[in-house]
Amino acid sequence: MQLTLEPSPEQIKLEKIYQQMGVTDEEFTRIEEILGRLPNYTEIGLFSVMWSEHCSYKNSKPILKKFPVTGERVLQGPGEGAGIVDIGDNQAVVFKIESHNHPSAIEPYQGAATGVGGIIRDVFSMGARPIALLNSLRFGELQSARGKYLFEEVIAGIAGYGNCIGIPTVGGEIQFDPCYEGNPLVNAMCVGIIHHDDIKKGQAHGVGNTVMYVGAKTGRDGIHGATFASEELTEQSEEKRPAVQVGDPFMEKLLLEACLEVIKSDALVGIQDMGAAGLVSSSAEMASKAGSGIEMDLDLIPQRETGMTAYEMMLSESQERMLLVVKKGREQEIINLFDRYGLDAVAIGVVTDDKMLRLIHKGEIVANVPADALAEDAPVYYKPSREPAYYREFQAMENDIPQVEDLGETLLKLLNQPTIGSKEWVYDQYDYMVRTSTVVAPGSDAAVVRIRGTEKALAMTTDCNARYIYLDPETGGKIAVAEAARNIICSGGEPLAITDCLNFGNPEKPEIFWQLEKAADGMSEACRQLQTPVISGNVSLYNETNGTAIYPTPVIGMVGLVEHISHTTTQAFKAAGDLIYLLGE
Amino acid sequence: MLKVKVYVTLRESVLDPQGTAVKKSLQMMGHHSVEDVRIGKYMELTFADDAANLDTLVKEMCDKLLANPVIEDYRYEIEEVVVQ
Amino acid sequence: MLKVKVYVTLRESVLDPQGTAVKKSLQMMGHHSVEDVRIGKYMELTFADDAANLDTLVKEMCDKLLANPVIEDYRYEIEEVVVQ
Amino acid sequence: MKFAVIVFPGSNCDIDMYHAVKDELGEEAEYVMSDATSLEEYDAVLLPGGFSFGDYLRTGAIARFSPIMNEVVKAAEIGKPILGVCNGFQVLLEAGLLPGAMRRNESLKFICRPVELQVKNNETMFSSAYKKDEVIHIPIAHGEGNYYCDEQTLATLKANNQIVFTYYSTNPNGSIENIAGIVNARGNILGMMPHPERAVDPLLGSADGLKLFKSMVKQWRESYAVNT
Ligand SMILES: Nc1ncnc2c1ncn2[C@@H]1O[C@H](COP(=O)(O)OP(=O)(O)O)[C@@H](O)[C@H]1O
Repeated sequence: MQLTLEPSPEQIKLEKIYQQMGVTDEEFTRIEEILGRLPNYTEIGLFSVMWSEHCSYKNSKPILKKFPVTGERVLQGPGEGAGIVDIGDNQAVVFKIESHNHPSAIEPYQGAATGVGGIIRDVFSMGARPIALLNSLRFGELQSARGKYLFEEVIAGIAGYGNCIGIPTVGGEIQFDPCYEGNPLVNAMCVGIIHHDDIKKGQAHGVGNTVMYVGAKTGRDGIHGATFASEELTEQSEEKRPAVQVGDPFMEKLLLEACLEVIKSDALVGIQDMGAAGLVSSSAEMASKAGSGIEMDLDLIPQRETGMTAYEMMLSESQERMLLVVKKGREQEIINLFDRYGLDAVAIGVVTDDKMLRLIHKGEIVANVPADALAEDAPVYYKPSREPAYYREFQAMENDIPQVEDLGETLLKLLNQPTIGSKEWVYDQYDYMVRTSTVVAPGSDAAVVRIRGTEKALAMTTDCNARYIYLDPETGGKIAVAEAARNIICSGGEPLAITDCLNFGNPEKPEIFWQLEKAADGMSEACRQLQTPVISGNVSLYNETNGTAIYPTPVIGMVGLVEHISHTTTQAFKAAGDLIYLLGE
Repeated sequence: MLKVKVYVTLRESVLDPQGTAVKKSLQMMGHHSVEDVRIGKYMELTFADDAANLDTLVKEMCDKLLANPVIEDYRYEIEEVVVQ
Repeated sequence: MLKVKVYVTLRESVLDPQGTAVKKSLQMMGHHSVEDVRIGKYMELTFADDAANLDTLVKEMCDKLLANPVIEDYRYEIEEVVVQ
Repeated sequence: MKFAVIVFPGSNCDIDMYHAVKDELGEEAEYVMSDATSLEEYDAVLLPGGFSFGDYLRTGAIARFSPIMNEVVKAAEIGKPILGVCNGFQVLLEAGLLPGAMRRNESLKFICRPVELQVKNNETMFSSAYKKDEVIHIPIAHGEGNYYCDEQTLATLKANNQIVFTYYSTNPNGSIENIAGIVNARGNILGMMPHPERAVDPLLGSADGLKLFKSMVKQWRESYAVNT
């Protein structure tokens, strides 16, 4: 039971309680102006998560504008749960990458597992059948006990969730460097297949339609997770531990199958997963995108714990939940459908025409704020940018070609590096074969997954060499995209598009913002040249430990189309006597 | 011989999917009087009779390895076992 | 409210790979006085006060679902919990 | 021949089983939900891999109480072939249809990789298309495949020639006597950890699993010919 009383609106302002939630003085003033009054505790909570970098991209929006996002085949660019690219025959591929860095640093197994769970929901909430998972991981150099623990548990968490839900983990990449010791990176990518007619969007249309809640019950897990993801890790981070959620892949498997069935029903108007910032972000975004409002009665929300406040329910990041908008009068059909999967579907609200997100709790209105203000009107910051001193220094250096005395010994030394050595220990733990469509398994350039019932296949990869980007962000950004494209092409595919996860340090430091800008310039240029637009992505800033940033690590996830399965090629030498050619400069 | 019994349980507010699944299953089997099930770990550690500072030792083991303080609580009992 | 505590342990004749791994880790951490570790399950079941025949009931639950008699043993305790 | 593919909540190799039978074997297959109450119209029952009921508590422990399991028992009693793969094997053990139990892999890790198996008994209705002692390639993917039974049971398994497949060259999970798959005394229930349904097409790395399904079809044809 929560015995402490929530502070009053006046107290929030006077004692600057909003600052503890990550809201600045200017932002608070702006919220006051939007509302025309002081926000209460629940309302300031809603704003604080929705205006966090993680949800609003307030610092990275100007960067994301640089990316080319359109193309002949692009059916859905950035802005929805995941991007969609046409692959012919009325089919399309849906994919997105997402970070779960901070939760994984605190509780590596659950952090990684719920990262996988979240990205899968992003894909099936679009109406797509998830067919493959990939990841991109960064750790310290496996010297410390903590470092090894993080590494082992992250792998186990990814495996635990993906294996149980039955989506093959077919690829990924891992690098080890001291800069990730305190702040590992855990990025998960999901690829799905969809028929054009099944594409669903997360929008709340139709005044009077019913808002329904589906899936796991709400508990106090992960409250303020999105804000947490938008702060640097410090020693005090240990104290923020309640922010860690526990995943239930079994529940998600049921949810996945049920949602893919409900997508076919014409009673469904819109659907969105409750990811970061749970119920606030899903409801505010669904209303805002449709230009409507939503009113919800929080007493109707399925709850796992007693005595939860409106604030807690709205900000909870309990996993395996979805928000649906359903045609008025058709609720029972939906309830019956979910019931067959052993899941509860509960009507918790209605779509309104006043563009407000209105929350009722115990018969009282506990929040009444414009949905657009939460979802769209977060401030956008143009951060100062400065070329770091190290960059000029490096540029001025002469190229140094090392003298190799003993080639054999050098080769062995290289192979001994964890970053270069075999990753079999890792992917042996992933069920990369389930669904029996994995034609090229982990261990080659890109994974290839066939599309059943056609001659086609998809090639997919994640890539980023953060050292290159640190040394020269613009060139490094180009290299990352080009490497991904080479991996796709060498596997027999034509690159289609990319998703990206921008893992950087604190953007409030001009040198870090410069890295971000330059890397995005390089990536954009490469994407234009290769005609692989950016169709989705994610931003993870504030990856620092005690003031030191990680290397800039913009991970590229690329998907390519293999027109005919017989075009698939693998990395290994095939037979003695075959000729070896070297291509390129 | 000394025996230490360690009980590791999920913190109260932490989701216990395993317990929920078992509860549902018991109810399906007709045991409707079950109201809640929580599942944790039970460990038995054996030490030689002369193990010193056992209390401090076990506490350290729990904090560092046997329990995950992020999501779990633990308690333990130290028992002397007379070997017949 | 009635609380039943169930302890499920691997039979002595059955090798416990998890216990062995934990023992090794503890020894690697310098705890050489640990001689053996066995890992089992600890479950807490809650029943309404008026649950009848609890002893028979719990025994049946253990035999059928909570433990696997091929490799596991179990024991349980029934407690009355006074809610404040 | 008509195969039933049982779908428990949390099964995830059901699709693979279905396609192996339909597309590669060319026989009929249908999904049957775990709350269904009849298997009468099927000639064989397949219990697929996955994580039924999340594999919570113990693998297969909750699934065995599904209504369909009564029907599986009935089907077994009248001699229909029952094949449990991976989680399906675990369910059969928990249900007592096969002797023994599963423990976690010795490495405590989930292992997914192609392995070599040796056919120890090619006189069952599941293995007649293999040669005795033939070494075949079939993948595994499990965290809990470390088969255990007591000595007496092991002696019986050996005496009755119930061990059908063993791991060859390396034992990936620590199972006793390298056991990978066993049949019941009557010979119509096979449980195995490796996934024959994942080895039905050279495109996926191996087609060695197909012979297992072909053995079942052959047996069915022969008995059908005799009975009509
Ligand atoms: N680095 C990026 N590149 C391209 N698109 C991005 C990037 N980061 C975020 N986006 C897009 O912005 C939108 C909002 O992202 P996000 O808040 O992560 O979505 P969700 O709430 O579904 O997780 C998504 O459509 C996402 O694809």
